[in-house]
Amino acid sequence: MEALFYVFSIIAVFSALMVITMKNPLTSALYLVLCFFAIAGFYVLLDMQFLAAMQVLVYAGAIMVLVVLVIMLLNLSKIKKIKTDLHQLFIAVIIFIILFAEIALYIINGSLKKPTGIYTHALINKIGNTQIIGEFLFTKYIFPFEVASILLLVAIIGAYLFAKKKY
Amino acid sequence: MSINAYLIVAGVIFCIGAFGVLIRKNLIIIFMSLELMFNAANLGLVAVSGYLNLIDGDIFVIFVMVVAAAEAAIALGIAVAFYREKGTVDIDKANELKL
Amino acid sequence: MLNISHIYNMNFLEKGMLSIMPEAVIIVFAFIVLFLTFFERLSKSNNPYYLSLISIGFSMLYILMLSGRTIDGFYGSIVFNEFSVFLFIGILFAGFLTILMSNNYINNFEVPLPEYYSLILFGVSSMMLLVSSNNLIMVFLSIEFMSITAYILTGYLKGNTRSTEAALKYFVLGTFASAFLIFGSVFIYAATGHLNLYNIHYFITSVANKGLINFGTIKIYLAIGLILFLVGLAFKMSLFPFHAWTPDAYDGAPTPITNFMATGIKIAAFAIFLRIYSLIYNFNIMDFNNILWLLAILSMTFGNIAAIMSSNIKRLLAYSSIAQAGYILIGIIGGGYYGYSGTLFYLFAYIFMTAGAFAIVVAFENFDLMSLDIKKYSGIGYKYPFVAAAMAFFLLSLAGIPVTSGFMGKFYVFSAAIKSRYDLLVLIALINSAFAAFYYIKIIVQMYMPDKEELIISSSNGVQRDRGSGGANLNKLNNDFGVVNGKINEGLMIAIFICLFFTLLMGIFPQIFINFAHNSINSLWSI
Amino acid sequence: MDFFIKYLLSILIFFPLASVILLLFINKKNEGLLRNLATILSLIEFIFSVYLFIYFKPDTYKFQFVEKFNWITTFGASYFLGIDGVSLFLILLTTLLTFVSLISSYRYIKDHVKEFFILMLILETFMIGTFASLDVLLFYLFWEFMLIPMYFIIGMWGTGRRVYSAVKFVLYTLSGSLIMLFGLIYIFILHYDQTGYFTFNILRLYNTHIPLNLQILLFIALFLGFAIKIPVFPFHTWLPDAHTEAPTAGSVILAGVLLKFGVYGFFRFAMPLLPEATLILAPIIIIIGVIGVLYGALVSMVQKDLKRLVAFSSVSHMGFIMLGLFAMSAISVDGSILQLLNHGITTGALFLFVGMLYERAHTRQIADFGGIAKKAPILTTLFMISVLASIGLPGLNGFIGEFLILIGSFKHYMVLTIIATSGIIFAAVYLLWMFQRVMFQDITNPQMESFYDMNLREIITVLPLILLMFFIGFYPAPFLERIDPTVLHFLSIIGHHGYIHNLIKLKTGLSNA
Amino acid sequence: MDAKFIITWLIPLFPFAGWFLWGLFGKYFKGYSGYIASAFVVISFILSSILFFIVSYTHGFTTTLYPWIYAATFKVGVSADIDRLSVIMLVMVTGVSALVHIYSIGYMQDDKGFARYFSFLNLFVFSMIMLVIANNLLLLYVFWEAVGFCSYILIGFWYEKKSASDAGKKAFIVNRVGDFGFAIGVFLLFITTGTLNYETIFKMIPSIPTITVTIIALLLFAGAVGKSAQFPLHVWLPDAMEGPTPVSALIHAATMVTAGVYMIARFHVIFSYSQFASEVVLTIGTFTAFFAAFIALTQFDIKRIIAYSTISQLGYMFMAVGIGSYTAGMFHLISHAVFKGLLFLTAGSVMHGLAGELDLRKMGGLYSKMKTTAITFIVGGLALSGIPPFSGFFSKDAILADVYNKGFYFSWVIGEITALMTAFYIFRVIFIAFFGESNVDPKLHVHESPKIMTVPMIILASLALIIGFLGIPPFNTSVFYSFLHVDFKNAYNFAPFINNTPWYILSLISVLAGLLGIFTAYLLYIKKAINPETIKNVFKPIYTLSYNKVYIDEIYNFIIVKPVLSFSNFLWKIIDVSIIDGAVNGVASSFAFFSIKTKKIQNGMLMSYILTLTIGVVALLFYFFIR
Repeated sequence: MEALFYVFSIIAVFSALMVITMKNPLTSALYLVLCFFAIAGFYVLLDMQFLAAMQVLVYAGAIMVLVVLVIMLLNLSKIKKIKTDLHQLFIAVIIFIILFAEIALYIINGSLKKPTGIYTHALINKIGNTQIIGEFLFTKYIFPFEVASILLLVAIIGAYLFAKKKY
Repeated sequence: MSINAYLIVAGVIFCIGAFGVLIRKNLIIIFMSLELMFNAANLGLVAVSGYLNLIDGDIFVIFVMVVAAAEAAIALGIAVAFYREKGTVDIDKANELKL
Repeated sequence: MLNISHIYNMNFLEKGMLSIMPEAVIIVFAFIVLFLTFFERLSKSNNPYYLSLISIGFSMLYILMLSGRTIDGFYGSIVFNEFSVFLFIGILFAGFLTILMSNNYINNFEVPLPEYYSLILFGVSSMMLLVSSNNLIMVFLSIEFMSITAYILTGYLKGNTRSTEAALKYFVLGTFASAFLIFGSVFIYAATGHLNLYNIHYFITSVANKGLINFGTIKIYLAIGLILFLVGLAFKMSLFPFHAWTPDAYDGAPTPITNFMATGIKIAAFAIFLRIYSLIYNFNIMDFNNILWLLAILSMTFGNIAAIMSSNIKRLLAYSSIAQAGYILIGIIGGGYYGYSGTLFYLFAYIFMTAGAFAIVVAFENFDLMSLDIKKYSGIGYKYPFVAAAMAFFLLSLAGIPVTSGFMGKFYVFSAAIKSRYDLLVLIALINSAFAAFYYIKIIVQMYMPDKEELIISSSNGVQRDRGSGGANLNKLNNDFGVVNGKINEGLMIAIFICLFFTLLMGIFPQIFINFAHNSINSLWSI
Repeated sequence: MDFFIKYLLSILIFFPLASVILLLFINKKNEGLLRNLATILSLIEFIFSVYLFIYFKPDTYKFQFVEKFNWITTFGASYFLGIDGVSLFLILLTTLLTFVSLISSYRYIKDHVKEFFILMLILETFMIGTFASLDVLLFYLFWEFMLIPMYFIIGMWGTGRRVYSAVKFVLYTLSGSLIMLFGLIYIFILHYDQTGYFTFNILRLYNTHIPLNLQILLFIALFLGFAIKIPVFPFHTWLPDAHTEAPTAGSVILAGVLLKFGVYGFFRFAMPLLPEATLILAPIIIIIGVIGVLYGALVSMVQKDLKRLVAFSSVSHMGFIMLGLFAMSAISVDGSILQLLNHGITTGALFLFVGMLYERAHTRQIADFGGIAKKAPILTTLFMISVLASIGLPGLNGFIGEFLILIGSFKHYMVLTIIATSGIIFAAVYLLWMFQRVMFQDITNPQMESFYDMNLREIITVLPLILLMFFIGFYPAPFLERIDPTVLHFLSIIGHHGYIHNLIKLKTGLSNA
Repeated sequence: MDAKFIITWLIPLFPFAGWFLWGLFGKYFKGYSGYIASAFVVISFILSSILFFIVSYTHGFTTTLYPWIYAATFKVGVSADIDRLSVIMLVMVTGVSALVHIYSIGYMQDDKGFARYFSFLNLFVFSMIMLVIANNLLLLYVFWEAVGFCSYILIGFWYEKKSASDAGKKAFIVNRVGDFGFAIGVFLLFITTGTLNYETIFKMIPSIPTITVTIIALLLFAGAVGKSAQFPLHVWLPDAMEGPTPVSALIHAATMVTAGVYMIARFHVIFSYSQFASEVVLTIGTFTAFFAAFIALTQFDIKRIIAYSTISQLGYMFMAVGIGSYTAGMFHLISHAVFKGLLFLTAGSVMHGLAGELDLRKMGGLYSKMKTTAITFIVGGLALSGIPPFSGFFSKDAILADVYNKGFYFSWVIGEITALMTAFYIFRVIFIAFFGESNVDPKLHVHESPKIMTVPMIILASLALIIGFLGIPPFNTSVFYSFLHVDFKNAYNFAPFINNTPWYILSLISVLAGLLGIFTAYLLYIKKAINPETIKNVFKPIYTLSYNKVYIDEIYNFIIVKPVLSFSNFLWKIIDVSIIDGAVNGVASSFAFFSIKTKKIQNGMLMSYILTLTIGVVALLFYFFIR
């Protein structure tokens, strides 16, 4: 288990780094997919297979396909690369380091609340994570679920409005 | 595996995402960096949820995914619109609005 | 283990439906308006406009019917109480005024109408959801919902580079901030194990009651979580240094949408911040008040200083809204019964004065899209006496001169802050508002005291000026100074009248509104 | 009639506002009607205010014509009106000067006539409201909104750098009043902390106990607000600009009424609310006041612009008033209050005359004038009376006030009073010198050949003021007997804390001189 | 409402009414205003005389018209204190005023401001009457200033002339300087005694420390110095001659300028209580007497010479009151009022005849052309020189005798020298103007003045002849002394008589001095035995000093006026405009500067926005650590 965690971690972090450093957006996108897969791996490690599946379907599947589509559509991989400002980069690095140090310090020094929930891994495995998520989603979080549907509708309208050539 | 390790990984990915937003000028890559940040948060949520033996965090992840999808739609829409107008997705070209 | 039968309990559903009734009405109407797209004939006329107005009226009716109750719907995802009522009314007014302003303005552009109005309605409903949400998931979801509608509306003027650019900037920054928000909620969740605001509140209270020591290292998680969460909210409230989107997005967006952002989004963000702050932040975890203190001062100072030299009225109002956010924050910092009710009062007042100002900006933009430069306002005091007087009144209200709601709001929050002994803060805020008066007055000077020489000078180099700060993408140069003649349509007049009425009423007889705000705050605390 | 007397203050406050509504319905083009109607309405207002004088009981310090209605119950703010001997006269001054300045603007204001009269009447409402309110919040409401009509009047009908002046005026005074607001709110909160209920009732707030250190800080806050309004020496720079560029009516109201608010604020708010701080800081303020006396006088001496000269003379006169007020002897405070009226009347009249000169010669430079006495004997005579009143010539009003101030302050602040007294020499120098250069000597500027004398309207404009100058000069008793009980009561409020002051003096070795 | 009340208040009422009437309706009265105004003053004079008799045969009284200022503990009424001192002043003031009024009808006949002139003249009479009868210091101070104002307005009567309006202004301001001291004296008196009423104050004087009384007395004297044109505040009086001559006669010779003397006589209790103050009065008086006479020696302007002589004579009066001889001082005041009024009126008559010519060098031989004027002028000159039996002799000698007998020898010597110089300069005028060859512009038609002018002159001349006999030496047995001395019985006897030199010896010295002066003038200007030019050359520095009035004006200009003006300019240009206003504008422009700087943050670049946001986040997170 631990070994898997490290593998996933290395993949995730590496691919994340690649995403932001690659010059070609298409390459970045592919690394991003890799990263998503690594994260899905984490979900599996955490006994949330349903989420892992969702991760692969929604992110790696839907969203990334969309991204790649747009990259292709705009032919972005061909156009000359956009230069990064060195000055900007310098400040960004400093900020990145500080931000990371801060977050890391917080995480290392802090601790979570004592586990109090009833949904132990054993229970989840017993009932099945999909069923539990389903139950929650359609009872306790029924309303956010509904809102999410409207949100998606609005997003569709938005995408349609933006992408349309002319009204 | 300790929960902190998960959170550290989440933090690393989150920071990388933020770094990406800071340094890249390609709108698409910026968007992808943003997705990285969201994913880091998702990872954190799932890990915490698992640690606390709760489910709410996992549900949250689903909603984040939904939102991410919606944002993806908007982002790419905007990218296309922007590209149509400027012929590029360099955000430095978005410099009309300033004092 | 959950009891599935809950779902089929009529009482549960009824309660849930009741709790979202006002939003639901708006959403239903939004769909209806959206359906108009399918009918060529219907969508071209003013039908969406009227329908939207009607929907707001219906929603208002529901609110009035439901007001006074506290309804906890959908397992505590949503709570409807007096607090929501107060802000619903505010948000509905913001939406109503936005719709009123939109009519003529949006007809100037070749854009589809039903989508526009339905998006506004969606926006209104998302704000209402945000205000009444009681759960971090709901909060996140509604904020995103609200933001997405705002992104779309900001970039609504297709083919207008400014509009698209505004949407782009707004989107990138907004999403970036949202990432912080959600990352923050991870830590809050980790520290407390709850997503429900009340549960978090209970958890923190119970720990806090046992003494500081019991926080232990949880406190650190809670702190980082709250800080990151604050970033996400501060972004929506456009507090310095999370304000950067404000001027650009306000500038590029269609003016009615600017108004929508300035009024609706801002008060919704403040409302949810108030709710979350009073529930979660206000404990001994960390001196958040000091952070807010700093943010408030920075926001108002930055907003005011930046506004001084800006010559585009929309940008100016954007900076002013940053400054106003700083003032509103003072109420939250002041805290307590008076601080929070003062915040609500100020928010309510803020809607009308800002909307009023924007309504007039829209009115002149309708005549001449280049009229965003303040120079173009020269002499309109004589051409349009009533409108100019109303504009002056709104600006004075924003500046916090008495007899206006702006003064009462400021007075209220400042008193509350002094009551909690935030003397220096109030002093700085007061000095700030003295200097802020300068740029509000600058507009009044243009309207009523145009300098003839200045007119000549500015007309000679008007080209450069207009490129920098002009309005829409029209590149025709209008050398004729002052806004061209035209008639202000009824919708705008109604909007101006409503704003004027409330600004004046809240300035002179604020008692009813204060009572209202008090009730809301009471309900906020009687969980 | 009963009703009328009972709600007289409200009627006085809202009558001009009602007049504004009436004026709104009159066509913009019909300037004559607008002018006449506005003037008549302001005259009616003045006549109403005379009732105030008639029904005022002179021998009591208690507030009269009290009206009290709940307004904002949450803050304990109420619509609480009432006048005592001090505000009585200030209200009368306001109504009179408004009337006077309205007639004076018949010819001066040529464009935007309607707006002008409307603004003047709005201004009147707020000025009276400020004087009449006994509720701090209500007071502040009136106090600050007052700036706005004045701002428009300066900015729209002013001359030269009118916009600069108007904006400076607003921002400067606004800054002061906002800091003052801070102080007022602080006291309000302190009162709440002590008693557990909110109130803005000034009479209740008087009882707030404030620790000394805090009192001093709060006093500084209030001081800034009021001192800028007065204006006291280093805060005066808005005044010459505003006075100079304002139209005549604006200058008259500005000098005649608006400057009074600062002193009134000290009298009604700063000093009774913070008595110990007042006692401790009084010497410093008196020093500032005395500097103002000399400074204003000396700077006036070298002014080249008539209006600016009169404006700086205001600085000097207000210094006297500050001296009298903070010397806090019954006589000097009586004198200060009377001098408030006098200054309003006299400087108002001076501005009217300067306005008349400007209307005729289209210049305000002293050097451009000369020899006008020959052309306009009536103008000369009346102008001279005003100048003499301003100098403080006995028999005219200025003397009584100045003398009372000086004689009252002399006991405690001997040296400072002597220095201030030298101000009367300088007053003679700069005013007479100005008068000589403007009115006497021979005509050097050919433009002045066409100078014409005052017409009936103009005489009517200044006549009430001139008569008042003589009346107060010869028979100030009706004024003093009404002011006196109020002042004594005021001093007793401060004196109530006198024993604490003595303690402080013992501890810190502070002395009064 | 007894008779006394009515009479007392009718006296000022008439001139007051006159001021009011001519001021408002002067143009409807045309030339009649002069006659009616004179009639008013004559009525006042008659009433004063009645009052004089009432007081002579009964006793003084106090009467209140109305309460004036009642502010807290400060209570002052418009009340009159009628005693012998005030009635004698009343009679003098109204009498001389009446004559001057009548004279003015002729003198001002063709002037455009005829009504205005009488209006202010009446106002002056009113103020002077009130000053004289006031029973409290405030009222005194009020009319003290009021007469100063009338003086101002009448000096500047011909306002088109810059010199005239300058002179008026100067008179007012210099007077104000004196009044400044006077006012502070009043304040000090009020805070030490708590009242301004004469009676009360006088009663309380012994209970006040001497030093305080001295200060008070000196401060009050400062007022007198200003009003009575004593050194160093004498500069206004010569310039005041720009006004119409009757005004000079009335205000600047007979009445107003003597107010200072009257005031000290009135406050004899205070002054005599403080020996030091009295000595200061004496010193100033002595010095001024000499100083002014010295300047008068070389002047050519006829009116200025008389003006300097007035200053000089006032110096004598101050000498008198400075040594406690109040009655003598008052006596000289009365007699001086008559003969100096006479001199001015005659000088006016000369001017009238010469179309306003004042320069001695352009006169000469006028005796033949205007006999009445010349004779009356000579009468006045003789009185001034102190030649018996003219009034000047009696009054001046009364003073000098007292000075000598009280042991102030130095002052006495100066007094005698001054007497010599006085006789010289006035006869210099007489000899040059009325005798010798004529230097008059031949085009001028020199003529005698009309009756309306000469009659008052003749009356005054006769008075100058008669009035001295009221004080036939030895003075302290004379009618005048016995009449007035009663009022000074409360004075402290700080300067007792130490000599008992008989009056005739001292008088002889004085008369000799006077005669010597006249003789010298005769030698110089009639006999031409010595050429004045040679003397001029011999005593060049002294002559220049005298001719230029000891450069007092220039010194004042240099040490006061210019520094004040440049300091004011400094205050305005540097302190006000640059520093105070600059600070205010600086704040504004610094805000504008910062505002432009905000463009760096708000530069339109998304990158920098993100950076700002992130820095905010980092900073907030950092805050938790540093906390």
